[in-house]
Amino acid sequence: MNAHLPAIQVVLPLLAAPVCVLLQNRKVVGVWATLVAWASFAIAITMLVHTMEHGTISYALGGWESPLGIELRVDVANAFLATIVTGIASMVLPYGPGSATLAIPEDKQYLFYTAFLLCMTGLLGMSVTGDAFNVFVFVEITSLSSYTLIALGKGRRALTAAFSYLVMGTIGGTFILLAIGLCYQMTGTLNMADMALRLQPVMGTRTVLVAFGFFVVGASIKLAVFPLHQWMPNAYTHAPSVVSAFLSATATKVSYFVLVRVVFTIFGAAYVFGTVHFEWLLMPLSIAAMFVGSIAAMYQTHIKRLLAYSSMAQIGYMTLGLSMNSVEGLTGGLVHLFNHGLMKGGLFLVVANITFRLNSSKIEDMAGLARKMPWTSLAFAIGGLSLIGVPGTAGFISKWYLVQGALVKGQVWLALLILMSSLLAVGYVWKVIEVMLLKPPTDRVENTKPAPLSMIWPVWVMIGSTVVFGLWTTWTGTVAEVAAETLMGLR
Amino acid sequence: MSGPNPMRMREMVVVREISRLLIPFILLFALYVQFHGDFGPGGGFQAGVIFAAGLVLYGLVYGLDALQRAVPPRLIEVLAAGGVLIYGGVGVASMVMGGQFLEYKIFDPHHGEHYGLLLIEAGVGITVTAAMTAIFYAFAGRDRARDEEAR
Amino acid sequence: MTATLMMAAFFIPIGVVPLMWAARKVPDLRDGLMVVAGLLTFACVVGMVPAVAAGARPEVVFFHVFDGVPLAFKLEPLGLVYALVASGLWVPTSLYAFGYMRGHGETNQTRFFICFALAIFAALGIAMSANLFTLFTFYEVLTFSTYPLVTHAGNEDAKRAGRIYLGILVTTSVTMLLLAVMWTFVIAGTLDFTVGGILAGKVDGPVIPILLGLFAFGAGKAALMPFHRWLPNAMVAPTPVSALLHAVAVVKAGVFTILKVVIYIFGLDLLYTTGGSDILKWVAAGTILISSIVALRLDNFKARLAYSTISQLAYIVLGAMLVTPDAVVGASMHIAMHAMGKITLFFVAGACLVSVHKSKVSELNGLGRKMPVMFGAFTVAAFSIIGLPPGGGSWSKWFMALGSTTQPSDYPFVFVYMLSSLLAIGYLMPIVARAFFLPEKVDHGHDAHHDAHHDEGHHAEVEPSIEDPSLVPILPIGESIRETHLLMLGPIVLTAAGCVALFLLAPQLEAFLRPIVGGAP
Amino acid sequence: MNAVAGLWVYAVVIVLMMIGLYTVISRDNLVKKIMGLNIFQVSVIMFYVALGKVDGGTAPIFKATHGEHLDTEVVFSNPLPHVLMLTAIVVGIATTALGLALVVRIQEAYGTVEEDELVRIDQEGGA
Repeated sequence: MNAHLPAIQVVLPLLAAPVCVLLQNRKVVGVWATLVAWASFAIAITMLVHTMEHGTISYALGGWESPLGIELRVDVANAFLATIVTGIASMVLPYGPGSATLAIPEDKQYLFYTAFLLCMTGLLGMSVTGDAFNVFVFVEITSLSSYTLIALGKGRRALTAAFSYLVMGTIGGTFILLAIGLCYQMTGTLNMADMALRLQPVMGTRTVLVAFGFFVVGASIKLAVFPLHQWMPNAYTHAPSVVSAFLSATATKVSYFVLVRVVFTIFGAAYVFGTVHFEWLLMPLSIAAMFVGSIAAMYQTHIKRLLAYSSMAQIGYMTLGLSMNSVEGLTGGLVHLFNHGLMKGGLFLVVANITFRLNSSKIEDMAGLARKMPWTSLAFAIGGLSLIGVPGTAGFISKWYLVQGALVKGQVWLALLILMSSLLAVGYVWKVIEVMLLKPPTDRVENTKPAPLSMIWPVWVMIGSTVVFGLWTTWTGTVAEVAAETLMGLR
Repeated sequence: MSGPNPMRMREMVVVREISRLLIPFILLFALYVQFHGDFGPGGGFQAGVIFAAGLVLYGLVYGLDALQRAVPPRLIEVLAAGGVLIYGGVGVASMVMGGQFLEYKIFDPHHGEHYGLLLIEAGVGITVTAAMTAIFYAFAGRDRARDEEAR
Repeated sequence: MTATLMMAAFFIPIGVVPLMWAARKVPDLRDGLMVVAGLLTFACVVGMVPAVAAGARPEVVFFHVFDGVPLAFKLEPLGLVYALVASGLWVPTSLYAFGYMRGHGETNQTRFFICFALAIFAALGIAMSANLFTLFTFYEVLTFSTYPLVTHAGNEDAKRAGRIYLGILVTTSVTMLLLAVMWTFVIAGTLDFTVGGILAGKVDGPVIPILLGLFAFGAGKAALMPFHRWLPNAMVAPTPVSALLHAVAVVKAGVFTILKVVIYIFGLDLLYTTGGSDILKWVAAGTILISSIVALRLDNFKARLAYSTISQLAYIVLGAMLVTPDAVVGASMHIAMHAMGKITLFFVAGACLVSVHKSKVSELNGLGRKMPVMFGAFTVAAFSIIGLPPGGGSWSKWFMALGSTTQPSDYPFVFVYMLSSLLAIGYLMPIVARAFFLPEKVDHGHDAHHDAHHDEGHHAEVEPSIEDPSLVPILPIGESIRETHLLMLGPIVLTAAGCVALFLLAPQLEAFLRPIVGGAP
Repeated sequence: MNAVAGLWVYAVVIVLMMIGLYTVISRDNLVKKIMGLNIFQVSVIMFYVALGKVDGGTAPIFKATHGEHLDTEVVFSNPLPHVLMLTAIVVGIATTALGLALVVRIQEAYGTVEEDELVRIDQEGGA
């Protein structure tokens, strides 16, 4: 049974999505989608345990062995990613779209779940596939469904946000497609492992360089690497909070993984860092993202926009980890991928709670909220502390690995920059906390009441796990380390 | 202002009559492309689009209402979902019978590939037809849908 | 057994938090719970003393967070002294706080006391940490749990003070302390506190002073200049907070960290032989003198005490940087001595504010004759801070001065200690003199009250003053003698008595602390 | 010479791609943007199609030879890139449909599909 898990992982949400259309009833569909997400989560965890113990699972679709057929290939890194995607989904789905946040009537809300499950299918597909063209297909499945999900947000700006994301995303996706074509031209194969092997003799050619360039730019658009991030703040701001929670926690993460795969699996560290010196491009951009994102976040008046810019900065940490070209750095990047997924997902859910009650995402409208919605506010505070990277929270773990990566290379200045940029997080997190804690409540806040329990528990599961994974790192640190070693070919 | 105007179309007798003649052949041709997909050029994608083109032509000439009476929007949704389920179902069936996902050989050592492919392409064809028609519905019926929302 | 006590002491302060939350509707029960928790914690800590004195070093490892970096606790004499101070002063401060907070009719009392308990929890975590990672973790917990206390008033001043407080403490700890911790880890491969240090033989050259500097300035709670600004600003907090947190838990966490690092990370030998701490000695000496001089000039009572604290903290840093056994032991003793003395002074300052609405030194004329018990206690505590018998501070200062006579290049620091004692007389004794010997100003009552309020604005010192019948004098010994509320007076007398007790117990304390520098237990 | 002549397809691809990208970037009209996007995608599809085409190759369908050996002399085009493009075309259609749907909704919500006007309306309208 274990041998079939990679296929089931993708097929389950894929087939569950049309079932949503058939079921149609909003509540039934909600329960169904949640159950599917939980089942997928169980599958992902099983795969993770399996790969940790027995190594890579390879699955030949249709019985056609690689490199001829399509191969699903799950090593620790892939399973880790699938765990994140399904884990976040299983927390976000029970939350539901929160009836007030969607722009479509209730009798059409089953389509929300359909799109959500398709998005999950795409993300999982990207996580587990070993085939380059498959990556493109799943990228597009993810993108198309996420444009839809974003456009479901209340207010007309969701539409323009989704449209600009669509334009950027399509260009990114097409770049990836072009890059795959160029690689295919040079190698005659689409299997990533096989491609890596066959690229070796032709590494010096311009075609390969161009292919690498298109790959990187394509993935970077999806990942919102500075300065290709413009689509992101608008998209996350105007999407329904639940969607922001899911996409910020998973979509950019999976794109990061695609980039990592491109760098380490297809082209190899020797080429990327030895010949092309990709780090000379990526490291400054990452550092710029860390600072620009955090500083921009400080000036936002809407909490969702603030979180979106913070995401941009946090993505900077991840790409910085990649650019270090070391096990510590990549571990930091991967751990942060997980941790940031947890905390940003949790924070967006907190925001969903707040906007559900206040019907506003302006920071100034949250004055004195700590008194009226204590649990929600406390969750925000803890999530915020995790963004800052306070010890005892998950954010600290990622910072630890990244700083260690810098120090091991003797780059004290880089370590200092990482730490300084995390200080900027104090600025934008505290801006919100101060308003919630110290400002006298406005009328709007006085008349509100705490969020219903059904909306609080998923928040606390996510936020609680940032604390759990801030102390107990066996599943994150160790797995990420193994994943990093696997990706770098050391294992 | 989107979608055809049935009033003007009604006056175009030539278009109406030619369409009436052609539509069955378009649909038939779609089926031909569909079922010869494993021997010659063709397959579910192409067939689906051709089939949908026949439906769209009907809609354009005789009006959206007439088409939706023949093929209700809900049916289109169900078909779109059903096609995917057929596709996935074949894969799952092959897995249940002990093969890999979509390993048709498992059904029958000699003709398995053939049967499997036929089913798969049928699924694809149904979904593509439904999807193309759904797109047509969405755009052509937008005015009406907006009026409903406004109400 | 000792390990059990240790864990009990660690978990009681946090364990009481949910109970207090549950009892938030019943203030008496909630406050009672906190006192009981305080007593239990103190009992546990005291219970560990004999074993540790006998050489036991109980250790508890929770789990490994990173490879070779566990969240672990280990008790040694220095940590135990800090734990004793933090837990021992918790109860008197709680009692004082009940009088103060209720007297003031403060809002959000549950939040206040919960954060209070959390701060004590964090302080105990710091005291008992077995490695730098654990210490850093609780160091940050302490920072964030005290933020709501500092900004308790919730007005613009409090908000500004909160920003400075958090800004400086987080900036220093993240950019310098954390960097130093990680650097140490990369160099040494471990972060465990080890007798003799873990860096010996692994670093040399300019890395030593740089790393030590990162630690010393990074522990921003030690308020070493130029990172001292948060301390006077944090005085905007209610007085019990100033007292416990800014005379005891928070600031001592900073100097405790520095002592721990010097003793157990670098090791005295390494620093002594390489002279790695030379620059920091002068920084500390400069801080002592400058802040004492600033304190001389300040009229605001709490602000003067705040600058006195900065100066006294620098004593401890200087003692640590001298890296001679005597100086280090003296510095460790001074943690306890200064805590006991300074908390008394703050209690008195708060009582003046609440009972007679005086927040300035120049307004205290003649108060001593009205409130002889309170100002008597103040005098005893002031002696301790200055370093005169019968205050405990005389002993710690003696050992620190003794420690600076080991090598000729350290001789100037003997004079620094002496000179700063003189300055301390200069800024503390006028208060005593005014209170007891100067005649009371004539126009009291409403005008003075008003003045006090008016001036408070300038010193970020706004405390609501409500005439509460429960606060009016309760010891009507004579017509003119009207002491403050018993809930506040009691703790004041208790801690002042503690100063004297520490003076008498100093030899035992010194013997207890000797092993940290390699002496026989 | 032959090499350059043989590469004319790529020149076409590049020109198309640039036309597409330029349209996306320079046009304010959202519908035109989508058209640009389409041209851009088509250029990549052309690239793939050219990739699979072998000079003189026929459709890669085996003649039924009743068990005899296959004729190895026949040159086939590589079917794989062409098949892949089937998927890419579908993706293109889906993107276009979704994009146009968004344009319709934007037109309804804002009354315009010119990007500069949208930006102006958003800035004036605040939220």
